[in-house]
Amino acid sequence: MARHTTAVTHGHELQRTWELAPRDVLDAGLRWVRTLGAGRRSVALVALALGVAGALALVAGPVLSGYANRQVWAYTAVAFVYLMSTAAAAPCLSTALRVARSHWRRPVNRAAEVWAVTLVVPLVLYLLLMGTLPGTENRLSIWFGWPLSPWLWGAILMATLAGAGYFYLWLSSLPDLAIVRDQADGKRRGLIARLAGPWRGSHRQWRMVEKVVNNAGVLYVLVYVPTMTVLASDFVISMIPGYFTAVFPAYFTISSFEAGIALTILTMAVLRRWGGQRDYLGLEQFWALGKMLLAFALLWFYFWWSEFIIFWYGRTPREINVLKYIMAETYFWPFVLAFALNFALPLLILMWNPIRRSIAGPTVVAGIVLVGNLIDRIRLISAGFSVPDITQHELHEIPAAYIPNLLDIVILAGAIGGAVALVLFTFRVLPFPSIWEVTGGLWLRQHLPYKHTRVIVVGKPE
Amino acid sequence: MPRWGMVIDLDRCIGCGACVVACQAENNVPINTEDVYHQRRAIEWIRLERYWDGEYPDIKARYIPVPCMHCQNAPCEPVCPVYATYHTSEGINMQVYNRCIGTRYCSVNCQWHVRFFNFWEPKWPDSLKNQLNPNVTVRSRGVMEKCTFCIQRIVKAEHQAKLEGRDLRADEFTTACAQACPTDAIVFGDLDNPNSRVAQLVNSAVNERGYRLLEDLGTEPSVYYLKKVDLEAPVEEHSSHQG
Amino acid sequence: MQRYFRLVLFAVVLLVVLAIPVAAVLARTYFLAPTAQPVKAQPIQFPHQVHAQAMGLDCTFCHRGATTSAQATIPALEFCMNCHKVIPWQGRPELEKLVQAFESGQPVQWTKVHQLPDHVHFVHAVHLNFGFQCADCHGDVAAMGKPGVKQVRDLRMGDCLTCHQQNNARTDCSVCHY
Amino acid sequence: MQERHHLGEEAITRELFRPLVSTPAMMWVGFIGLGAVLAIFVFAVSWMVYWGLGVTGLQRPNMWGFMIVNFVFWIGISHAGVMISAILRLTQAEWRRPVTRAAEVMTIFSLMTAMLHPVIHTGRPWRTLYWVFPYDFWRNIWPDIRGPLVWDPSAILTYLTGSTLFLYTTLIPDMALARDRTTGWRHVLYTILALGWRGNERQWKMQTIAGFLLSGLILPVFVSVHSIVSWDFAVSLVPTWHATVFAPYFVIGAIHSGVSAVVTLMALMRWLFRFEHYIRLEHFDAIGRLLIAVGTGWLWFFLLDIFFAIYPQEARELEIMQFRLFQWPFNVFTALIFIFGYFIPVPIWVFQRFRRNVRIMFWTSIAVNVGMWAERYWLIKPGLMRKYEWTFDWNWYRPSIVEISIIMGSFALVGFLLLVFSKIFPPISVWEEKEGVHFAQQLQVGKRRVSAIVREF
Repeated sequence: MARHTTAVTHGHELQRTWELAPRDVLDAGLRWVRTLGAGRRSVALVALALGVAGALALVAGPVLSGYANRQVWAYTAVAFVYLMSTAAAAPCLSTALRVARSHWRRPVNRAAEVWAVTLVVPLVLYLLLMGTLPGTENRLSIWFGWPLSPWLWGAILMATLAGAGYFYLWLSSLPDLAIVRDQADGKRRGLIARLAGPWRGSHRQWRMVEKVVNNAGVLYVLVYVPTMTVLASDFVISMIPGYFTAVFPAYFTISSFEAGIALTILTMAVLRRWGGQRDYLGLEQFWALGKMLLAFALLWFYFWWSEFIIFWYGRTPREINVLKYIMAETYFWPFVLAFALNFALPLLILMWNPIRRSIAGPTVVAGIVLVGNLIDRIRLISAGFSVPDITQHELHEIPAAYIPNLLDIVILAGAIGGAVALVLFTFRVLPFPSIWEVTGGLWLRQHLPYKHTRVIVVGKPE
Repeated sequence: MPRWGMVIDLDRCIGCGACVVACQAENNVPINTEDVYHQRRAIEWIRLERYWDGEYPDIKARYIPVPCMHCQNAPCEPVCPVYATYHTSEGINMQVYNRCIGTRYCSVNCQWHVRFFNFWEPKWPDSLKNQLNPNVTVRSRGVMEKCTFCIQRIVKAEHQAKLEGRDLRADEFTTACAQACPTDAIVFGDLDNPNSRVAQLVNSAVNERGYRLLEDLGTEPSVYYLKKVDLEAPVEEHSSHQG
Repeated sequence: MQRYFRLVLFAVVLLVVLAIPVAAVLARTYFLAPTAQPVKAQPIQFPHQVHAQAMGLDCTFCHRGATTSAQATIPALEFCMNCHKVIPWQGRPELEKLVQAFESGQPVQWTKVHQLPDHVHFVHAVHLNFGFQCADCHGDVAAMGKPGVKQVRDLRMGDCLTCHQQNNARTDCSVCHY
Repeated sequence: MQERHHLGEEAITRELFRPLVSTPAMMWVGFIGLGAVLAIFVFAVSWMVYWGLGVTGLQRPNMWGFMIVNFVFWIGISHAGVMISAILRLTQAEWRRPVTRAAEVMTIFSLMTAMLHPVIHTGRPWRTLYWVFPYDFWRNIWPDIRGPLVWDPSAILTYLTGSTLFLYTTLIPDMALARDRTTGWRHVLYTILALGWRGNERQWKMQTIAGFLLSGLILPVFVSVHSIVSWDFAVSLVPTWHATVFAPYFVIGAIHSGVSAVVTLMALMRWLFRFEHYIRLEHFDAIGRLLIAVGTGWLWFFLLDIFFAIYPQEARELEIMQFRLFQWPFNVFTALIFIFGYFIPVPIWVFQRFRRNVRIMFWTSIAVNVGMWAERYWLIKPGLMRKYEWTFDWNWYRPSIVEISIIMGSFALVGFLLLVFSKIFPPISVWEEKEGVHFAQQLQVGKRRVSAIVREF
């Protein structure tokens, strides 16, 4: 049969991963932990400086001008939502790969999970933004007049999400933290020792971690999806009068997953190029994630279309006004860009298998998607934050578009810079790739002779 | 090109039902027996809805005749797979019986419930067969039917005008329901012709007591209602749709 | 030949399968076309040739409704008898039938040649008023002799629609169907 | 923990072809029982076409009834086939092997059954056919492509064609196998169907490529079909129907009910044909895990639909929502949906012990489909009964005996066709099963022997 004989025809780089000894994995993993290197350190410092500038801009602009003018806060909200749909979505990807028990995921997981470390940024931003969220009386919201809504409940969700994220990240890196504890020099020892806790690698501990990591990931996803649903409603749907749509939270979540995958691919590309992870992040990973990115680009279109067709076909004045506002007139160009960058370009590029099966192809598309997602979020949040009177039942006149000023841009860049800085400094503590997972995979793979060729055999333990 | 429309003055309507009877006679509408009513399958191109205003004993009966609204942006039209329901260039929402296959989607999507389905083959007693209007198709089982604004009268008037080489005159003919209305509550005519009564009523009444049913759906009905003037009632909010 | 047998067989099967819908459409056109129908038998073999061609009568001389109403109308027997009272009819079987019908007061059950369905409302007057000739739709009836009048024009909906489009007439469904 | 028995190729062939040559007593019971219901179905349909839709319980606001609900249900079931065979084929999930054939066949038969419903549900079905085939070009008028009822048959027929091709492609090697082992009329039939399959390298390559291509191509169709079915409702202005979420919501609901139906089928095949060596507990385990994810996704969309229907606080929408959540009989339906559709089966599936219990899997999968049927009814009917403010036009819908017979008959029809199919074609893909045996390996890891799978990379 044809499929057997084509066994080892492609993925030469990949072979390398599975021929490595655990010692090699350990060395690679500890490289950045031992020394970050001058270039990378300066990148981290620049990112940190951006983050500080952003924080200052946040204080200079929105915080000083207060909560009365919601529009000033638009880009703070954009930064918050953008981080929520990229950095916070990436760990969901790692959960999905874990649950599906795919073996190629092993080096990828850490690249996705590490973004959970930035959850503190959106959490802080959310706490700041809470003041701009109007109360739920006299206007539509999904909270139906619950006490202290939306502030308290949103904050609880955000805090739970951050907690779940940090817990997931900590748990999935626990065995590696112990390795770092045992291998690293004195300076960071105290912190890491405390993080690694009583991990000794006993049989019981291993059994527990293997069981709990999956569940922690599932828990994270189970918190993430309702959080995004609530955010979609609080920040967009209920801010645009007459925007009565049930699919938007799903669209918001799905497009976040798309951006999360893109972010992971980009992280992988950076680690491969500058992190010396060539042996671990090869064609197999990029190819598989490229397929997923393509699938989610198609889903982006599907969920957008589900909403659009209903509004367009219903053509009540309420629906037409909303369409004009967020798609057809006021935010026409942002919408077109978002459509092109989130769906059209990724589809046109990734539909070709040779492009999918390369390093550069998925990476470029990942960059495109990240930009597209940002534009999409800018479009939606600006639209939501620019309606003067949100107590009306439908849009009677279409508000003007909100044009960002320099301060807004600095806030946005600062939030992203701060997140990147956090991740870069995390690499000083966490090994990459995930040592325990990659070596664990090495045990389960063997090269066996098969008919006229040699094939890889993958163990599937329960 | 005329744009046909109708104004129904609820202040004049006494709920006599003459319009319903006239319509049945004019348009070969099947006879609704008691059985059919119990099955909720009665066909009335214009129907008289009665509702109560107030609480007993201080209660008043209100009537509202409901024909097809002939929406300019009709929800029933795009959902028909075979073009059996169709918008003419004169603003009439037409039903082409022969084209209809009876998916009943138009009726599902019609919020005024003015589209009717022939669940059974319509039957007339022999004595009534000769009263059928030869200018109107007799519908068979399995097709939708609805108010056509008495299209046969429109076509006839238009042909007459054409043969005489002139334009249509304002109000030179009217529909069966309007013709039969004893209080002149129903007015039919060309909304675009400033000389027609219906246009004058619409233009003068829009700001006062004119409204259209379920206007918020944005379907642009061609049937306008003039609100009841209740001298005893306290001043109340103007409501865009009947409640 | 043996080598290509399967390929040829495959091609033939494919062509046959693809040809089925085409054949069905063509068959529908042919067998259901009104012009394909044989000439209908009439109770009296009325010679249009004699009246319209030889005598030069105008169509509307007999079909009087054509210019003023929807129906072209077939003249009443009295109308025929205006002339045929004086024209000898003895020994001419067709005319005998006419006179017999007139005398017994029984109308002649003519067979309709141009059958439009009941849900189609065609108005002769408007079309003639616009400037059409009878022959545009009915063909040269005056030249139709012995077997009787035959439908020469398709007169299915597509035909009506095309003509309406060509003459900038309205093509709303409600023009004919109500 | 894969309970795989070592089976020779000959043994696999013999066992999987068993239903073709021997008929268990239960099968006769099935044929006769389903056939009887089918006879009632045929009678009911003829009765309805002869007398007209007056014999149903439909009336003015309730212009669509049981048949449309059942149509949506069967379309939903039909989504299992592609979900199982195409997606799992593309992702190379090993556990798909024993269920692909059954799932695909179920797709086709349930699609055909579903298609039947809207056709007999029209006022003049003969017109529908008369105008569609052969198309009367000389009328100079075309179907209105703005109408969802035109999108519907296009999508469904494409899906039907695609999945038939897909099934046939995967059937060819088995047909050749059967051709070589049969005589008489079966030999003739299988010879024609095998298309001269010899099992050489090139043919296998073509077959594999065709399988992958069709899997990929059918996926968009798969999504589009139920989306379009949902738009039948969502593009209308009926409150609670006019919801943007309908398309993905219907699709995931379809997968939920369809995959559950596959579980039902797996259990039945295991009992009826004694395929214990092929449909193993690990397969129930894997499909159970898939169902947890699908079911939870469905619940999310279900809640989105409810919450964001209440959210605009429009009187019409609230009225219907209140009606269908709290008023008899729709409160029972609500409970059925929640309990049978999610809160009984999914918590049970969480435990591996239960996932590996065929009896429990069978009954939970039945429960899901009871819940999902209720869900379709719950989604479609209340909106029509309480459409808009016209209180004088509110009305109940009571299905007549004719409609009930048609619903019962549709189940019998699918069951009967499945039984007939399994008498003529092997209900488990023989070649895929053999391929799976080749891919399965054992691996020594430390002291343990681990099941392993040969993967191409």
